[in-house]
Parts: sequence; structure tokens; C-alpha cells
Amino acid sequence: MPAPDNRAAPSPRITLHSLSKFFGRFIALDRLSLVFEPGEFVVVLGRNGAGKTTLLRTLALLLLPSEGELKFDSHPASRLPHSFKQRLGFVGHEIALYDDLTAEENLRFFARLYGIADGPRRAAEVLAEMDLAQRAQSRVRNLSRGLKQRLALARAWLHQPDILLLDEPATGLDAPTRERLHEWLARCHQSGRTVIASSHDLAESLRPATRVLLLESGRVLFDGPNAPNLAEELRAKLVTAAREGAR
Amino acid sequence: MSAWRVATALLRKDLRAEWRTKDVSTAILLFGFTIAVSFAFAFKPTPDEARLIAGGLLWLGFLFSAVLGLNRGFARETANNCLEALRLAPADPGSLYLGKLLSNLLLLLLAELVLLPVFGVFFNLTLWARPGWLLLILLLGTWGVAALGTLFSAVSANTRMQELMLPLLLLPLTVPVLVAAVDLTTLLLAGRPMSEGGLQFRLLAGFDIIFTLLCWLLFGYVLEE
Amino acid sequence: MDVGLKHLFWAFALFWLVHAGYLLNLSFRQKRLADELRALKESLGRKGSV
Amino acid sequence: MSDSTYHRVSLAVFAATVALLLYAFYQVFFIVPTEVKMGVVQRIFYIHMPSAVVSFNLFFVVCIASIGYLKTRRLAWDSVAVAAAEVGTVFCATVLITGPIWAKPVWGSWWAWDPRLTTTLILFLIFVGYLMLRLYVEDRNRRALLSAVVGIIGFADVPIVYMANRFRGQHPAPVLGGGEGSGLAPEMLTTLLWSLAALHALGLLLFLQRYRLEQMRTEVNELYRALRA
Repeated sequence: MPAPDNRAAPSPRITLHSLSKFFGRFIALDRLSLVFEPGEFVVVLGRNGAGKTTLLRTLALLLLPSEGELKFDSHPASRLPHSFKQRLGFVGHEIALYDDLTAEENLRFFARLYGIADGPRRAAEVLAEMDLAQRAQSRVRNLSRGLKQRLALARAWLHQPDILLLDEPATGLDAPTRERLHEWLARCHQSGRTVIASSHDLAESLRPATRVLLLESGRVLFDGPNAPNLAEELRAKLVTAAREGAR
Repeated sequence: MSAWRVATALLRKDLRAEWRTKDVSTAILLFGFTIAVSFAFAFKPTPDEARLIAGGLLWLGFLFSAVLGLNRGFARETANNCLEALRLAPADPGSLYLGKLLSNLLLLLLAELVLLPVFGVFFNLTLWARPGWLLLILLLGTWGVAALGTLFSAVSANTRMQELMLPLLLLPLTVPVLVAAVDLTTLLLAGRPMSEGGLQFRLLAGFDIIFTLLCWLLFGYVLEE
Repeated sequence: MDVGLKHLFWAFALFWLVHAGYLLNLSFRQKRLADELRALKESLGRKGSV
Repeated sequence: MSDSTYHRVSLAVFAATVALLLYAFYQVFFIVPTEVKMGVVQRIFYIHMPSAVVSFNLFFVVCIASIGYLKTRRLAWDSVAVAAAEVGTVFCATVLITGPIWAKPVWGSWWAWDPRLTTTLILFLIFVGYLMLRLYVEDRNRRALLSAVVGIIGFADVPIVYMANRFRGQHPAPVLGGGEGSGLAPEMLTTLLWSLAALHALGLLLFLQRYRLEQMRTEVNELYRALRA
């Protein structure tokens, strides 16, 4: 995947202030207070159900917090205009693409929703960037899991957002493609964008990130700069947390 | 302007996908046809009786098959959680509603035009004596059903009992449409002057305008989580 | 007159049946929740004292 | 509302309701003169019509509370909406039960397609749908949002349903509908007003109990969360 353009994007600073999200009796996020500086590359780790997805979906403005506040620069998320969503790109668990349209048609459709001036050209560009050009005319239904995931990334990248929010982006990708995803993310990061990606695989996903956030039961268990051998330390923390939880 | 861009993008996307899979149209047409046949067996009316009851049967058939079609139509947005991508887009939810409404309306109208002759044959009706009026009644009635149906297909897609919730909510709310459209169709079939249906026309138009506006305003809340 | 009285009786009887039934239903539901609340408060107290 | 004020208020409402109901029923059975044309069965009117008014007012509350929820996102508004909707549906049911019982001896048929009663029937179905919807949405906020939308649309539909039924035109003219020059005798009007007051008090009583239930449910959820935290 070639380099993203080198526009130095003035990403907004993201601030969470005592933010909680409840689903009925379940606490998905428990009074999180965090700041994501512009241009950070954060990897969010944690076991299934730790709150990674909820955090990313809240940042993508897909979920309303139950309590607390989310701000982009000084603007509360609840008062942002629809046009602000231009600056966010998100890939979730499901690919959010239409099965019965081709890869290219999907991207052209979303290009129109985002009001991209030359939609067809941009769609072709992004397809090439994600190595999907030769499958452009295949219907999504007929793509393999890995190709679908790449197309979902292409959709999120179509409007060149300042903030990339990726929920387990490496799902379904084979080892070489995963490697290229990491390179691509690193380049997105170098162009000044904020990248926040989640993963449940400690060792694999750590390399390109600058900051590591470990969640457990909706709370922060570890938050600090990336370092070699961090994975071992995090694993130990998780084991301790699990032991305490069982008590 | 951007609202129109979004609405037409959604409309084109829906029509293209429908052209390929024919999900919605098969649902409406097959169900509508089955209903027409069942009504014909159940009632076997004489020509005079047919003119009196055909309006009601026709609209009941349309309404029930519309419920099926609307459910299928929104299933396209929930598959792969495509709705999420729509919610991520910097588009006003009102324009998403309009796009969805237009595609539903178009598909329902086309299906109704195919189903009309079926009812015509079974109930021995002369439907095309005043085609302009017939089309107007069809348009106004179907618009009302589609306006509410588009919103409620999104509502019911969020519940555990999807297929059941839509008719449960939609059918009582569209009683005015049913009443007015049936009255007008009966006038038409009986060969009476359409000026007798002034009140019904006004009611249908009022219903369509009020609920298109209201649903346009409220659609954003349905998409939220 | 006779028929009228019968209908009058049934109308009032059913009216009260519905309302009394609903009030009873409400109090059952409230009671169940009150029990649940009490149990929860107790276990919360235990948890706090540990 | 704290627990003790809540108990005081609900006791006061309960006492007022009982007193008002007793007085209103005394009026209905012992004071008001028997209507000439319809006979003794016309006394059903004094619970039938006020019940319809109460349920209609409660559905109006649903609509207002729904708008309130969408504007403020406070779940208390949603609790008001669901309480009003449920009690309103119960009153609606009594209207639908007493209506035919009254209609049979007077018009000779149980269901005479009176536009008001027909509208009430549709209203009943709409709000049964509203309550069903709430049953099948798990998430509290999601449930509040979706049902607020249904509540607003459902209420907006009522006048249109009424108009649609009015020009169906094969029903007997409403002989007694309160107003429209049907000429209520003064005693009848007083009795009607007392009944209206009494049934509104009953409505308020049931509403407060139902609201209380919803608050308890919220509290249970909060405690469960506190227990996990």
C-alpha cells in the first residue's frame, strides 16, 4: 500500500472527561478520563468485553456516552455539526459495505455521501492504494474476508479523515497484508493524523504504535508510551487483574 | 443541495441493488399475488359486489405486501451493519430518510402497477377507465404508507421482533390512508364523479405532508444509539 | 329497563375489574422490585464493609 | 422525589381519589335524573366519556414527555412517557369495554362505528404497539429514543384518524357526546364534572404508581452497576 498523501492534518485533540457508557446493567466504560493529542498513534488493548469497541464507537460519534463528556478540541461532541464527521474515519467489526454492489460502486456511493468532488477518480485511487484495483468490479458478496476488510479500510480512508478509528483492523488479514497494514498506518501517523486502533493480540499489534492503552472492565489498566518488551508486562497485569476479579 | 445529493445517492444505490437481487420486488409481488388469489377464493363476488368490495381488498393487499417489502428494504441496510456507515457519513439524517422514502415509494408503486391487473382479472374490474385518477389515488395512498413505513422499518429493525413490529406499529397508524384510499378507489370503480371524494383527497394529501415532515424530522433519532 | 340495568351493572363491574386488576398488577410489580432493591442494598452494604 | 415526600403525596392522591370517586358515584346513582330517551343505561356515560378524556390527556402527556426526552435526553422524561402510555392504555381499554355495552341496548348493535369510539380503538392499538415496542428493545437509551418517536407520531395521528372516521358516515349521530348542543340537563353536567374530576384523580394515582415503578427499576439498574464497580 503506497503512502497516504502528506497533508499535515490539524487533527483535533480528543478529551474524555469521566466518560461512562452503560448498557442496562452492564458497564462498558467506567469513568474514563483520557486525552488523545493530535498525531498520536494509540493502540487500545484488552480482552473481549474490556470496552475497546465501545470506546472506539463512542469516539466515532456512533454511541452517546451515558455520563461524562467527550470533546474534540473545545467542542462538546453532542454539539458538533454533521459536517464534523468528515474528519473521522471508522472501521468496525462489521464491514458496513453493500453485498450486492461491486467494490467500486460501494466506494462511489460513499464518496457521494461524503460530498467528495471527483468521486469516481478518488474511488479508483483508494482501490489502488489498498491493492484492490483488480477486484474493483467484484461484488462484495464474492470477496474473501481479507479483501472485504481491506475494502472497509478503503471506505474509511476515502475522505482522508484526520482521525482514524479502527476496531481490530487486522481481523481476517493474512500475515503479509497485516504487515502492510502496519506500514500504512505508520505512514498515516507520519502525515500528522491521529490513529487509534484496537487489538486483542498483545504482541502482534504493538510495533507501530507510540502509545499503548490497556483496558479491563471499562477501566484503564495501563496507559503509557510504547516500549520493547511491553507485551510481557501487560500480560502480567492482565493476569493479576483477572485474579483480583475472580476474588 | 447536499441533501438532494445524499438522497439521490441512496436512491440510486437502492435501485441498483434491487435490480440485481430483486429482493423487495419479489417479496411484494409474490405476496401480493397470493393475497389476490386468496381473496378471490374467499369472496367469489358477483360483479356488483366486486365493485363494492374490490377497493378494500386491493388496498389491504397493497398494505400487507408493502409491510413485507419495507421490511426487506431495510434489511439491506442492516446486513453487514451498513447502517453504521450511513451514520458515520457527514449527511443529515433527514436526507437519508428522503432517499430511503423515494426508493421505497418507487418500488411500491411499480409493484402495485403490476398487481393491479391481477386484481382486475380476479374481480373482473375495469380499472383503467380513468387512469389519471387511478394513478393519483395510488400515488397519494402509497406515499402515506411509505412515509410512515420508511421510518418504522428503521424502528422495527432495532427490535428483537423485527418482522412483527412493523405491521403492529404501521397498520393502526395508516388507518386514515386505508379509509380514504379505499373510499376513493370505490368511487372510481363505481364510476361515480371523483368530485365526491374531495374530503378524502384532502385527507390523504394532508396525511402525506404531515407525516413526511414529521418522519423527516424524527429519522435522526431512530438512527442514534 | 331490565336490559338497561343489566348493561349498566356490567359496564361498571368491568370498569372496576380492569382498574382494580391494573392496580393489583402495579403493586405486584412494585413489590418484586422492592424486594430486589432490598437484596441489592444488603449485598452492597456487605461489599462496602469488606 | 425523596421516599417520604413520595409516600405523603401518593397517600394524599389516594385519599382524594377515593373521596372523589365515592362522591361522583353517589351522584351518578342517586342524584342525576335518568335520561329520557335511553333510560338507565345512559348512566354508563359518566364513566365512559371521562375515561376517554383521561386516556386522551395521558396520551397527550406521552407526546409532551417524548418531545422532552428527545430535547433533554433525561431518562426521567421517558419514565413519564411510559407511565402515561400504560395508564392511558388501561383507560382506553375501559372506554372500549363500556362503549359497546352502552351501544347495544341503545342502538341495537355492539359496535356502531361511532367515530369517537373507532378513533379510541385505533388509539388503543397504536399505544399497545408502543408498549410492545418497549418490550422488545433491550438498551434503555435506545428504547427511550425509539418509543419517543413512536409516541409523537402516534399522538399526531389521532386527529387524522378521527377525521377519516367521521366522513365514513354510516354511524348513528352521537346522541350524547358532551357538547355539540346535545343539551345536558344542569344536574347531568354537574355529575359529569364530578366524574371527570374523580377519574382524573384515579388516572393521576395510577400514573404516579407506574412512574414510581419505573424509578425503582432505574434504581435497581444503578445498584447492579454499583455492585459491579
